Amino acid sequence: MSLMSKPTVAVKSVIIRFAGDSGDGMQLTGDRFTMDTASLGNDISTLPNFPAEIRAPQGTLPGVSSFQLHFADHHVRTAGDAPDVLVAMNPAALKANIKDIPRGATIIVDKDEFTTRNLTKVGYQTNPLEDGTLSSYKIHPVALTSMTVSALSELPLSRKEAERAKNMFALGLLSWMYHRPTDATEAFLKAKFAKKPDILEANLIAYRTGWNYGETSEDFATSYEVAPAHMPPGIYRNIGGNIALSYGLIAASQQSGLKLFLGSYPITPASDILHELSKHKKFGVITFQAEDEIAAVGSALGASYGGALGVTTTSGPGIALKSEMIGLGVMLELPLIIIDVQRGGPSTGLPTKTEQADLLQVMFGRNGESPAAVIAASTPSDCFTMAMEAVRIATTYRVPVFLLSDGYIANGSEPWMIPDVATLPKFDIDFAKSQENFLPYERNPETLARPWAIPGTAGIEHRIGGIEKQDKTGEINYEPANHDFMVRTRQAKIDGIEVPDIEVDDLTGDAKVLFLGWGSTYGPIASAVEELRNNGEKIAQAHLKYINPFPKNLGAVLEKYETVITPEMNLGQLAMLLRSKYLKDIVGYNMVRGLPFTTAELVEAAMGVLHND
Amino acid sequence: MSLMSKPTVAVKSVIIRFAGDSGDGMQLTGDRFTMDTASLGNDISTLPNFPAEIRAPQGTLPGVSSFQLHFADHHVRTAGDAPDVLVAMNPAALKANIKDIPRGATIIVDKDEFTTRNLTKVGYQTNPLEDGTLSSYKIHPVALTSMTVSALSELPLSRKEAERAKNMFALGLLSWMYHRPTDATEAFLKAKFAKKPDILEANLIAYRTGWNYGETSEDFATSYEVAPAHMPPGIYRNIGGNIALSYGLIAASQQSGLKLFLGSYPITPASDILHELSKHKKFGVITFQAEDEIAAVGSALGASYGGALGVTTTSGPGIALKSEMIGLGVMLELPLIIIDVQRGGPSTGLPTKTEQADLLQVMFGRNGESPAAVIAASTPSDCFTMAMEAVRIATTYRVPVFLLSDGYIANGSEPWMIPDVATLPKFDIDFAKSQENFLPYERNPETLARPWAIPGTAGIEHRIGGIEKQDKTGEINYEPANHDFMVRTRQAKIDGIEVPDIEVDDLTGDAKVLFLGWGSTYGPIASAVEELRNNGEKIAQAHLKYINPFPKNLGAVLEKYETVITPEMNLGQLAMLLRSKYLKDIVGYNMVRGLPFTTAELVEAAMGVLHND
Amino acid sequence: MTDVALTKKDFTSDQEVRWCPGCGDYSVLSTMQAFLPELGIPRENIVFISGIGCSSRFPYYLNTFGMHSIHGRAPAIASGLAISRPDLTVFVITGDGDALSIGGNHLIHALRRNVELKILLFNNRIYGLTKGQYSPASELGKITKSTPYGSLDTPFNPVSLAIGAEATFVARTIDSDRKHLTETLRQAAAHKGSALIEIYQNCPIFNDGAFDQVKDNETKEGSLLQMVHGQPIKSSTFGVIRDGAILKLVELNSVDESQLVVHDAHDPDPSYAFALSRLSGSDLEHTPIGTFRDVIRSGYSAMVNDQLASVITAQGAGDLEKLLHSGDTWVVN
Amino acid sequence: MTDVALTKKDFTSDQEVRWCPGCGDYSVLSTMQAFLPELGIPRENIVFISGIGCSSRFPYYLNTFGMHSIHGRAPAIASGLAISRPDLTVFVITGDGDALSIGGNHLIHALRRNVELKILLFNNRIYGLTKGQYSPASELGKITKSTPYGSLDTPFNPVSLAIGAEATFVARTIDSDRKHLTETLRQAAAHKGSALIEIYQNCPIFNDGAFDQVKDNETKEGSLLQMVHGQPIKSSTFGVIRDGAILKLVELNSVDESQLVVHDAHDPDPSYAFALSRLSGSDLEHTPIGTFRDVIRSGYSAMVNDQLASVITAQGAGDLEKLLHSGDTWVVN
Ligand SMILES: Cc1ncc(C[n+]2csc(CCOP(=O)(O)OP(=O)(O)O)c2C)c(N)n1
Ligand SMILES: Cc1ncc(C[n+]2csc(CCOP(=O)(O)OP(=O)(O)O)c2C)c(N)n1
Ligand code: SF4
Ligand code: SF4
Ligand SMILES: [Mg+2]
Ligand SMILES: [Mg+2]
Repeated sequence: MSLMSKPTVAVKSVIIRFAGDSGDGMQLTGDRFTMDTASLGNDISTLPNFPAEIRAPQGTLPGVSSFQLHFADHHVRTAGDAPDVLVAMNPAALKANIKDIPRGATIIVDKDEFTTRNLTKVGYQTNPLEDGTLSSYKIHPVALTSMTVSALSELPLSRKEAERAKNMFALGLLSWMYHRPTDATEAFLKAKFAKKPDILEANLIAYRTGWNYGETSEDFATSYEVAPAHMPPGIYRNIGGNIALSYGLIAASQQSGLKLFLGSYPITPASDILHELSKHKKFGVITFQAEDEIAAVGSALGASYGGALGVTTTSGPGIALKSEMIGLGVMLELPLIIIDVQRGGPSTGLPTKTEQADLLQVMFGRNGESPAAVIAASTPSDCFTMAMEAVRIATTYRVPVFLLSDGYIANGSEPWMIPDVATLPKFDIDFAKSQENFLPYERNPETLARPWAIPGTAGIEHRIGGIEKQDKTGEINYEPANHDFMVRTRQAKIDGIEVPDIEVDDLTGDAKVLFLGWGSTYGPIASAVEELRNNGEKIAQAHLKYINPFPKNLGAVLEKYETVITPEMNLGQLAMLLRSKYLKDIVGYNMVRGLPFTTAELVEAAMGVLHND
Repeated sequence: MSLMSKPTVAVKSVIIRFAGDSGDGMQLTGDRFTMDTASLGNDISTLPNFPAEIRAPQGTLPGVSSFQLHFADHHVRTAGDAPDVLVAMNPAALKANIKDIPRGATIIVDKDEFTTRNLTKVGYQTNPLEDGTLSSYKIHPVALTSMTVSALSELPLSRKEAERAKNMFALGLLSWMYHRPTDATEAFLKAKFAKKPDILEANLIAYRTGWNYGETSEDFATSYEVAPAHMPPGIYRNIGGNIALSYGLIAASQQSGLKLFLGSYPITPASDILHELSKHKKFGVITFQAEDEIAAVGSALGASYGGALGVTTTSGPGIALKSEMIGLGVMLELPLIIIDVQRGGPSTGLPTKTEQADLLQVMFGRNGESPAAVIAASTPSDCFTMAMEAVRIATTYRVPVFLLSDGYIANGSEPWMIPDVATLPKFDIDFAKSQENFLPYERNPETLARPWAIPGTAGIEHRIGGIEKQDKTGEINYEPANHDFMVRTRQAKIDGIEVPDIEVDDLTGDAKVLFLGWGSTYGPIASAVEELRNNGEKIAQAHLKYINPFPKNLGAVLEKYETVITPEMNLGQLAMLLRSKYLKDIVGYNMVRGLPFTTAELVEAAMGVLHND
Repeated sequence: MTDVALTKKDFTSDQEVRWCPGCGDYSVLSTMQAFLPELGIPRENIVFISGIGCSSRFPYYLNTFGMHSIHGRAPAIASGLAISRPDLTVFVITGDGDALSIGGNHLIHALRRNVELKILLFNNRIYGLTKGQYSPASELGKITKSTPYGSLDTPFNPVSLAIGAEATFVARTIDSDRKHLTETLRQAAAHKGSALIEIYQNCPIFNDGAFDQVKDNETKEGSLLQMVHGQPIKSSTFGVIRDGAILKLVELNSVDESQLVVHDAHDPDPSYAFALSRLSGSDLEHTPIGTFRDVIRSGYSAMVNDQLASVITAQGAGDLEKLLHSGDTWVVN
Repeated sequence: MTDVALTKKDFTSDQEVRWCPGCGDYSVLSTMQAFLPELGIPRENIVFISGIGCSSRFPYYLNTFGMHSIHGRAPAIASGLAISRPDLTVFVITGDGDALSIGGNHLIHALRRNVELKILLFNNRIYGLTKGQYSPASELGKITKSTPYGSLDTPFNPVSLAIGAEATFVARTIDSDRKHLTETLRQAAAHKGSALIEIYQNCPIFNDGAFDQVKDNETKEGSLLQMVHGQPIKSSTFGVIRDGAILKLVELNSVDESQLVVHDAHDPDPSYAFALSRLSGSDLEHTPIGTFRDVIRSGYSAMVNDQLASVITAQGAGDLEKLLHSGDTWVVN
């Protein structure tokens, strides 16, 4: 598969969306295309879009699953607004996605699936492949199913089994179109189906047939090339947010010498962290699937008390349930890491969709004055860094730390330059030593941390609990002045956490408008800033990764700009914190659609502000 | 008991604190004195101070229980900062309270209890009655125990039983001192001990002996008179916050025709609402002591769904547990009343002490954008009014409503002019009727309320749940635009709740400083304002009873004043909401001591602002 | 009451059913839809309350009142409804994760109180909705997404747990056996207090074949120990005899039928039903099926409402005026 | 290990004990303090974790590690500790409200998993700390602050509930019987998995005399059915015989002692222990006392740590470098 007989066009970036039924293997197809693309040195960003959490009947709109991939010869920040190519495995996939596809784009469909029955299922009165409604697209109806089946006719497979390989046909075709190398995917298939030789054979044949079809069919006249992006030298891999987060926790465990204990209860979109960590027993990682979220965080707190790195992972409804126990963590002043992979709310909400609306919950969702540290990851690979940061803060200050992620970065992926393990921060953990007259609430004067005094250490036996404690001794104390002092001390401890200053990207130094984001809005904002600058606009960008406490320079940064726009996938939660603290009128740009922002809408929003619409 | 042979002095107001061991019956003594005082027409405010929630050993400092009562010939707002009289039943009571007693005050002690053993128990090296440390007080050592016991020597009682009546001796003595009528207390005792004639006899004799002792002993030279206060005409009773709240709920149930269903789990200081409501079965009130707080609010929501007035009562830790279920209430858009009698936090905190630190929790402690109404009672009797307001809002708008109370107003009491039942608001409840094409999420255009569509109504069978719902139909819907619309609609519904404007008390109309409080700070603030004005200062006062949404005129009110001081028993939670919403620099005055503010400290705080210290 | 008898169609809502192809939930749904008319209860007086999980989508598909609540809490919500509305018939729909993991406490409390709820526990021994983690009903050693090296948790036996929690009605049935399921629903509906029905339900996606032992034609007859009140308890090959305080299995051909235990679902001592519940292990080779226990104890909602009524009878209905004026009052003129 | 043997004093903390005079918690505390030295475990390796309630103040008074956590959650916290620190001996202290009401779910899950926790359930059949509401262990009809007209909730039998939840060790003892309590603690400590000990505890303030039937000299001998492994189960007047799948009480003088059930705490079938648990009613007239069940099943923490160890043995310890580089990687120069 090397001889190229058709013309090749160089392009700078491509956005492809694979869409099909939940059973069509679109996530796998997308993943493989991503891997093959990454290894070519393109920069990439991906975004899967799962259907609602329950499997919908085949061929229906709610059953459509898709995977979008943006790759380019330059730095990309998001999976892109508007696909250049849509691969639609059935009428439902076409119908569900067509509104996002700009005129002129390429659409490849499995024409075998456009039967009257399937069309009716999704409400197409006529066949869109024939009725002219798609005339403004480059439409390629391919007999994907039948070609796959006939290519596999020699194999001892049922028709159903044969049909299953059609996603590999599609992948082969796209690989040809974009000159992707094929060996990694072939190796992947060989490993995956090592124990099922027939299925392996079927997938390989389908993959190659798809490739050959591109090469030979007259329907595909051109193939495209995307040059490698300029990326800092290093070893790269593609990584999704939940995996990066899991790796960050394992790394922190290794770098601190603390046993990693995950107490968790499954919930979308956080479950994959539990799944991932449960694989890594050889790192001494203990994963405990508790009976509920309360027990999950309770077991993590118990493990922390015993000197492990106690972590709990969940999403919004789980945070609500954990809040009383986290309050105990605040009172006990033990390290505790709470990971909230946010999803659409309120209540059960939109479990498979993304949102940023748990910020105020993690800030304030506990009784009494109950401060905790809050940090947020901004991209999939940043989850690695921020997981380590969460551990640094929790173990240094002996506090509960919330690390916010969301469905977008949890499931999205991007290339990640694998850090050199030798350069990762080391965490020195100092457990309290055996001593006389031990005071469990005597504080480190710099960090205000109390000793981490774990069972098994002779001579420092002591009792702690959720009732207000006397300064230093930790004994139960109801004195008014002591309570006031302790409330303020717990607050001061959080306020005093050292976090890096926020960096402002203000190219010319004289922008009047600042885009200030947090969490997963990083990609769309950066993308919009790039586009605005390309259009000659002056705009600065800063991204908050530390929310409680805020970076020390934040007030000065806000003051410097006439207007601060804060896009959030909520009704203005960070804006509220900023307004209250800095009395600065923040311009919110808020959408709560379960989807990340598009570059285009942020550009438009900024233009409105820049030109005073 | 009428002939007065000793001089009588008229005073304008008196503050008495009864203090003794938890077993000494100080709360009862205080209550009785309060009742007898109320019936004389004085204005009153009371404040019990319970020891920590577990019974401490007899005679120790943590075991001291006290009851403070402020009565006057004018309007009083708090139980007073500095007692004129301390009744101390033992050394522990003396030691625990002496720091609050101003020089020159009267101290009555049971000298029989000042034994070496009891003194040592609380760390007195020498007997304070003898070592001169109390020389700046008017000290009355009375042989309370022995005189009580000898007065009862004829009765067939054990010494222990006889001793128990000593609180009645003390009450009798104080009744004499302040010319309180005795018949109501005698009647009370007769009812209480109807089935125990010996105990009744003992109490009556002790009471009368105490009275006679005052009349005859040379130690007590003067008695005092406090003229009735000028209060609006009407029938009055003394009422505590938890009782007023319970009555408010029963009244709302009666006025709406809705069955009152309380789902609750015991927790200090909210349990008394459960206890009170469980007595009123004849009003058709159902009280359900659930297995935990989640089930408590869940059962209330289930009852609401069925067309009852679903209420749940708790304190801070319980709110934390209920938060996920309240989020479901937000999504289901059903009436639900959540009463939070706040106590010291975080975590278990200071269960028997007061605090206002759950405000941000009730505002934000749920996943996603999950707005609910929040209102707060300001005094014990205001709990009645605000309970009815909670019901008005919940049933009109079909939303969860938080009603905030706290330990201070829950346990404190004040005279209450009993409202004429005929003048209480009536609530017209309109359940959805049988109809075709029923749409469970079609909204009332004015209130944005959806129909309250209860089972049992033919033809409107429908399904609801915690997943995002399609506008109007209420069916599951994952559409981005629909979600954004629904999120904003739920917010708009809360924002649109009609609440009365906030009233400003600005005597001269030209004050520059506004005291803005919420909840139980009302009394101390009003008292401070009165004192400041008496000192010739200009200061305005306003009190927020509606917090989400804020009254419409609040922004204008804040703008009018140069400085707004907001005293809160937290680290500035309301201040944060105000700052964020109105971008106005609120001056917080914050103490988190588990105690209400004193008038004096608020006066001082205001003076600092008024005179720019 | 409606005049015309209702049909299955009347109980079918207009919502498209969204379970995976082959999911056992379909047949339970269809059996329920077919069974409901038999109750003779108007649709509007029937309420289905579910938690979260695949099975908890059930209420959407029934044209009655319904609430799809939050994970594990359906029994609590349903209790509030049933207590305040004794006129309604309230079903709870729950899964093995929903009922036994996060919702375990509400379940056992509803059972001990004997709240008038008909609780259908769809036991597929897996978390379906969250895509395949083990549940408290999963077998020891099970390999799932969250236990790639095998689970270490001894599962609950839902029947034993319920009986330990003072349940008055506990039964077990199978998704695909419409007849048995219908009969079980019938008995549960006739029961006056809480009724817990464990339904073995196949999840073809994440735990396919979990119940093949009791479903496959070759093995089912030999595995299912039929419990019919008044009949000896036996499968096609094994029977149940008494042995001390416990019950034991014996091969049928080794004993005379008269030695077999004759099922008494109404035995007041729950020890009997408990012993029956222990005959089955995770492997299902001997699985009692039918109603373990069905005894009479006052329903909670009935008691609550009787108590209210008796207080009102004794004291008269409450008078708000009087209440507000209770205790010491005084007049200011 | 310390060289010098520890004494009761070594296990007594400097905190003033704060229960009401006459509270049953005192004698349990003092018995525990006296018992702990016997374990031969250094103080620092013993941890007491409690919930909230009067009894949950227990840890403050022991000079070991201790945590007074939040209401109902002690078993969850203790599970995390025990699993991550198998070297520790972990006790859980809880009340009938703490363990059976709000904490019911954590309790039953800890038991089914068989986490190595020694759980002391102080059953005073009342909420002490919150001043006298009924609990899930209170008798039907009980008049309390929250049930002025009498409670309507059937109580749990904590022993039945635990056995229904797959508990491997369940015992019952009495606050005031130091000897029996000590012996029970001894057996629980020797047990390898979860051990639940129900302790009848008098609350003189809010539920005084609740256990007089089994404490008063006139009635106790006749009421307490002593369960001693290998001995016939009987009180001074009654004995236990088998009757079908259940156990029954008979007057001693009506049967020959040889007909009495000889106690077998190690019976693998929990039906036997369950049947024993049903002999007592709320009235305590016939109350089995001692260890109902004590069977061997691998402890959870042991299994978790064995699994870790075996993976490490098989695969070698994890290499972070390798992990980060796993999967497809590429090089940019
Ligand atoms: C508070 C909360 N925690 C976790 C979840 C995620 N979740 C949804 S369903 C479910 C378990 C489903 O298992 P089961 O009850 O057995 O139902 P099934 O899907 O198998 O029918 C979980 C963990 C949630 N929705 N809410
Ligand atoms: C979340 C929460 N809910 C309620 C409470 C109040 N509370 C404290 S202890 C208790 C019950 C105590 O009863 P029990 O467990 O039987 O212990 P006892 O005091 O009788 O020893 C309750 C309801 C609390 N502290 N936290
Ligand atoms: S995942 Fe399993 S239980 Fe859920 S719908 Fe699919 S087959 Fe049914
Ligand atoms: S209230 Fe009861 S249980 Fe609590 S300390 Fe007092 S006597 Fe003991
Ligand atoms: Mg399941
Ligand atoms: Mg108790």
